Amino acid sequence: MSEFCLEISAANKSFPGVKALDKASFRLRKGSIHALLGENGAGKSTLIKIITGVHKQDSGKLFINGKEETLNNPNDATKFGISVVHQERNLIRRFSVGENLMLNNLPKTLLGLIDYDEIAIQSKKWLEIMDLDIDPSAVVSELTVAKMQLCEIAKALSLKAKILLLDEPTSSLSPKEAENLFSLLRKIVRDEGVSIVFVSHKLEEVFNICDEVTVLRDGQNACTSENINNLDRKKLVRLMIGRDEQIVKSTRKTDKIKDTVLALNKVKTELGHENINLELARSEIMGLYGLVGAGRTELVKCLIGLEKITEGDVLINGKKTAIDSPKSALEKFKIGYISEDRKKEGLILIHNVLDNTSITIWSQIKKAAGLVTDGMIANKVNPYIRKLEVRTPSNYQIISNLSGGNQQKISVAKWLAAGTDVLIIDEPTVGIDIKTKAYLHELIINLADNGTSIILISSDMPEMISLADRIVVMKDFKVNGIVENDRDYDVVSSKIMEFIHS
Amino acid sequence: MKYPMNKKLPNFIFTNQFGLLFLVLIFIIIFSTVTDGFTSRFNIFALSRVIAIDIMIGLAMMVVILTGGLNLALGAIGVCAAMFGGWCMEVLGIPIVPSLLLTLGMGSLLGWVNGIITVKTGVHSFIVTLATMSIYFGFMTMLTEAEAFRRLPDLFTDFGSAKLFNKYVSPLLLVSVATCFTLFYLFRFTDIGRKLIAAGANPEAAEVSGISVSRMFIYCHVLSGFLGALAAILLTTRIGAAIPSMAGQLGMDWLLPAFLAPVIGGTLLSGGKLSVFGTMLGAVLVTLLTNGLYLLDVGEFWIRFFLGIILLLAVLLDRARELLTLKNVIVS
Amino acid sequence: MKSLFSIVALAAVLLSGNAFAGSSDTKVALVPGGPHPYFAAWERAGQDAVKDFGLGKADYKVPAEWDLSQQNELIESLVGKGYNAVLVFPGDAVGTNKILGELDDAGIPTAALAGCVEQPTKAKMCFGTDTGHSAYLGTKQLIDAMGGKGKIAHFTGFLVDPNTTLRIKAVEKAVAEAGGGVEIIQVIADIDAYEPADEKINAFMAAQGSEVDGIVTTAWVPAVVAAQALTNMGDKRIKMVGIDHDEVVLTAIKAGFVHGTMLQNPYGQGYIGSYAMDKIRSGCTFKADAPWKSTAQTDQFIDSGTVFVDITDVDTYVDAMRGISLEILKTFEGDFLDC
Amino acid sequence: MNRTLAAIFKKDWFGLLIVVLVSGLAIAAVKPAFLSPFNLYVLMVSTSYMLIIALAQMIIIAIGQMNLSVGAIGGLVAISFSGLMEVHQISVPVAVLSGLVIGIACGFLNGYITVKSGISAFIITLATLYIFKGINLGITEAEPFYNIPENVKNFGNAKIGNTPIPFLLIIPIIITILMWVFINRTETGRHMLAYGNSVQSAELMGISSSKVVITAHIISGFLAAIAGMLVVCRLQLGTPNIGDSWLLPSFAAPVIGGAVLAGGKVDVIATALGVLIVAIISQALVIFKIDPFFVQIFLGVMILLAVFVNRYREYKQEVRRKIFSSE
Repeated sequence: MSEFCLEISAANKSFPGVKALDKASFRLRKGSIHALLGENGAGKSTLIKIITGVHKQDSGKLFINGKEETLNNPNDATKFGISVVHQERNLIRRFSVGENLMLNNLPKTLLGLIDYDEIAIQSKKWLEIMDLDIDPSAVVSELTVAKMQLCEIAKALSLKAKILLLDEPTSSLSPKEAENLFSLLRKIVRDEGVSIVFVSHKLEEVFNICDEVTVLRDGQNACTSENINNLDRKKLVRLMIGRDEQIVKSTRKTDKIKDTVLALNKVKTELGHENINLELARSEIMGLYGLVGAGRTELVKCLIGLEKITEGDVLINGKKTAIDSPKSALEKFKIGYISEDRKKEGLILIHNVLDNTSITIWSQIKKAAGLVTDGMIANKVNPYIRKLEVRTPSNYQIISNLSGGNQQKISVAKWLAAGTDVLIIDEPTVGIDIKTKAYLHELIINLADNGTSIILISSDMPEMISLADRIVVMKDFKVNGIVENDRDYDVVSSKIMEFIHS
Repeated sequence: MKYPMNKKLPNFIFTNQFGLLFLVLIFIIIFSTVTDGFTSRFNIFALSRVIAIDIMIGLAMMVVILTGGLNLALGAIGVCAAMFGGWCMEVLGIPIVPSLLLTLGMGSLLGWVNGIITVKTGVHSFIVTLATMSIYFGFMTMLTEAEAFRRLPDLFTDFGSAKLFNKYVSPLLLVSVATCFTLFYLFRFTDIGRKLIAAGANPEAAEVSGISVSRMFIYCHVLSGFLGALAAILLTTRIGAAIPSMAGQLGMDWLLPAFLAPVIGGTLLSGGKLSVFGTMLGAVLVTLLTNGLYLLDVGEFWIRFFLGIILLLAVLLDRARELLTLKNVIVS
Repeated sequence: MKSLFSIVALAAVLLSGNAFAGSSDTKVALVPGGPHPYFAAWERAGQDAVKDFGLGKADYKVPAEWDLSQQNELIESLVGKGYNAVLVFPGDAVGTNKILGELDDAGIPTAALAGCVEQPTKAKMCFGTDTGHSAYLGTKQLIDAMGGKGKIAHFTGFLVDPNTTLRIKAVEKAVAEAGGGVEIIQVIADIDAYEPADEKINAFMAAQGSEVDGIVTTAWVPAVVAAQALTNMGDKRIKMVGIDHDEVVLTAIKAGFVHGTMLQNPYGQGYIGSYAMDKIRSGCTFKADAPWKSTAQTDQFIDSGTVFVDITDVDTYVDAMRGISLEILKTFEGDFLDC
Repeated sequence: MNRTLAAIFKKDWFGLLIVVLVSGLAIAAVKPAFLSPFNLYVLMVSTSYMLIIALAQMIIIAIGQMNLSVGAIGGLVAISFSGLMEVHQISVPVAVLSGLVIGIACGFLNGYITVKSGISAFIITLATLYIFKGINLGITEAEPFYNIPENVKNFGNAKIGNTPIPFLLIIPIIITILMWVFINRTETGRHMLAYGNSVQSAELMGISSSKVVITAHIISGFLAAIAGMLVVCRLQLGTPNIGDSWLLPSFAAPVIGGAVLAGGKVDVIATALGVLIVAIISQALVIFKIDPFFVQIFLGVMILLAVFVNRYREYKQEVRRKIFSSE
């Protein structure tokens, strides 16, 4: 038996048009947490797909516990105890937690029928390992996202997983939940003899829990199984992007912020927000910070008219107004919302770059008889597409063929094109590689400097502190406190934490 | 129009319309060589008229499929509108043009009802229109007692048998083709058209992007009703009377052409992607095949069988084309 | 199938009876409304007509579906193929007129067969059964069988078919004439498909079976299902008059569960119809003073014979039919045609 | 105890059960004839095959697809079944068996093409609908088969002892129970629902799409076949028209039973009650001599009502889901 439970040597994989992997190698030491890093499009996801048997490498070997194996489909991978927890939630929402955990090998009675009591018993065991206090018969759709995540890991364990791949596991978790997750990961590595491949864009996390690091760049190894102690953030970033990272440090003067453009006054919503009071000034960046389920996204959704505001006033430029739909939010009040959920609410994946970027401006630019030609659109949006350096072969490229980073740029571009006064930006950099992330940060600051007021929702504390002028801390659908951001990380972050736990 | 459309011409080869055009030509060649009378003036004229109506029916369904829904009540709407129009002309003695406008209005109204119910309840339009189909048709039979309106103005009914271009083509076909171009303009070159498509493709995203999706969906149903009424008008001029059975029991005889044309034409059943000219070609293909099979003497009882087989081949072929073209897509 | 044999027999008789000479280029298409057993006899009738009257062709062509547009498409394609005379069971009593007119313009004679089109029409004649009249006669028979009094139920077909309305009216007429003794307690329509017919008719039997004394059915499917229902119930009290020659109905008559049925004459329709078309193409015209019958729909109607058959003559109905067919054929040219 | 009660209230079928009982009693109150043995018999007969037809559609709805060819399969089996017995004098059991085989084959064809081509089942079954019906007409040339063996006919009419319960109902009851077990208590069944809930998730969990889809379509074909043969037993003749009128009721019952067309949510008991409701309604229409013109409207309105009710029950749940699922 070798010391590596999983080993890939000199794997090549190309798709029509691109060489996704170029002699990439990867070694996972038994009982270790191994970070797999790289910019989007560096080949991470391809490597993962090979490990999980979704794709087959064109050439190169794959060893499991030192034995060479071939994985023809995900089931093979599962047989070898490899299982993956994806970025998207992959539970059956209408099924019970227990059934989800057991779905691949449902316990049966003598008659070969499903034994639900047994399901409860067995699944309970795995839930306990994850310190999850949920009734196995609870329906998944009623869990919080964080709990769903833990359930997925529990499910992986229930499959006797010895090799666990976590793809951006914390992308929708609050720091606290993330920390809780990490301690659990350490625990299962220790107690269950599991080895973990950890994919993330948040380097803090990598330094937090990983033992070894493999970095891919353009399909090749920038480093292989490097011990974490020999690395620091700077080195790691250079390995990933091939140059040093420019850290955005906002030097904005908050004093020039004056007149209020948007104000919430004792607002109560259908979704359960209580007594929300907020003021947003022109060219201010207001951060909304809070744990999952604190009601931040819900609040802005009520604000733009997707959900109902039941009591209280919304004042825009001092005038009392009722926003009944995103349509009026955009057309009457010039308020825009960049959703956290790119695929669902952000973009139309089956449509092309041009249509996605221009969706917000058709009514603006139409001529007589509603005439809107591609030409007219291109004139309007091309500047923004260029400004954001969207990498696409043509304006007619279908969005789903673009990389995550470029997709995110498009979902931002369409709101820049709309030229809104107030822009609500929800988790702008989740799952975005460092280069694009830095770029988007600069962009947000420029926007604000040029007079746009911005509401920024982010669970990424450093991001929040480097961008926001004021940070509103929410908890349980209420505003717990507001922190003036003097850009001193330690001070501000501890203030925020106080409000969260108060 | 395949939407979203790629400007580069070579890609036209990979579009659904090209495949259809190809098939249509192939079958025309086959039929005109192996059957007698396919190219006869009478046959071509007859074809042009059937095609005209099937195109219109196809378009009427297409605009609802765009929303990812279906309109089972299409036939019922058509018949109701036609009967209403016939009543206007025969009983009320309203002149032709206003009567036709009223007919179209009735169609749109019934479509609007479908839309409202679908949007307000959020129930899949399949079920909603399944119900309204029975309701509309029931009311129609009840009010008309299944009596046809046959004393329509000659000017109106003659239109259906008028012959153009050296007696080869029916004016009905011109109406349908004109409608195609209008719809093409709507969906390709107007803000409202683009919004309709966006709303159909991804309602959530469209809503967040400031499009009133429910309004768009209602528009689609209204448009469907309107086109359904238009198809019914064409059919009325063609059979010279407004009769309750013109679309069969519950108007369900329309459903097959209604689905075949858009589906073969490359309209996505999940919504957000349509092809006006594809639908047109789809209608042409299906009508061509029926006609050809009748001429081929395959034995009438087997015609359905062969239609089914060919339909299957057509969609499989189209699927193959898609997979082929997917290969030129960049992976990233 | 028994019915087929009987038709063969009938054909033979007709053959021996009349030998018509001469051959022509007439290509007749016999087009039913859709796939339906009623029309099966037309195929044989056409073939015989070709043999006996020396037609070029007389083919039985069935639309793929019971649907007016399908029928029109078929007819148009047939014309394209060179058929020059069309006998058609109108897919719709009104809607079919347009295409008949167009065929007429193209110099193709047409006639409505088995059912009529409403006037004004370009059809040379309507040769078949006066649907209204046969419903009327059937009801009369039923009322007699019931001894002139009692409660009647009427089962019929698609409401959207104008003939259905005619039938309902005809039944009402017959009942009205019977005076106060008879009343219609229920009309069940829209049961041209077997499953709903079975459900509705049996539901009726369950609810009203004890009250109702007679049943008249004026469409094929209801007749079959109702006959079946009575047979299953073993009920001989309720008198029933059916329509057409479906075996289920005939057997039920023999067994005494059904009082009788109104038979039509599909073979004669196809046979004589083809003959007439040929004559017309060879230059004959209908006399001005032809002994037309007139019906609710048309006044150019020739009765192809409607016979009421009950237990006494159910086995010999073929002969009865033959008799009528021969009658019509003998006198047809003399009475109707100018040649 | 309270929890189980609450659970029952939540069930889709509970409301329907109330509807059935109330409407049944109401009709009986006005027309006692409604509860007469013969009427109950008729009610159960029409329920019997409609039940199977509805289940044949339901299983496909469960995986988020539609099967437009249910009726065509039923019809094809019906005429093959009776044709084999009449024309080829094949013994009843063999005829039944071959009927089932044909049904399964048709279902397999639907499933296989759907999976392999990746085209929506709606289109595939639309095409096969034509193919199956075409074969049917091609064989029969629209002529029914009449000579059904006596024992088959008897089976279609017999009652159990002197109860009003028709023999015809036995098979549907058994099948309904089996279907309930299959959907709720077997791995394949659960996998189907999982697939209906989310194709992507199901595949990531290693559930094989082709297995699920093909199995579902095979079951659908199998059930359609049984329904077709039951109708033959009932009508005592094999007519090509069998199945023509199945499509709408096959959807109506599951939908009234709260099935979600997008897939992943079906309820066997609720579907069965849905069938019963439709049957009761159409009987009531006859019993109360409702003007035939009204019948269509009535059915339409009923489907709408059912839908509204289901929506209302889901509404509050959704608001809660909104709060949790986002962010």
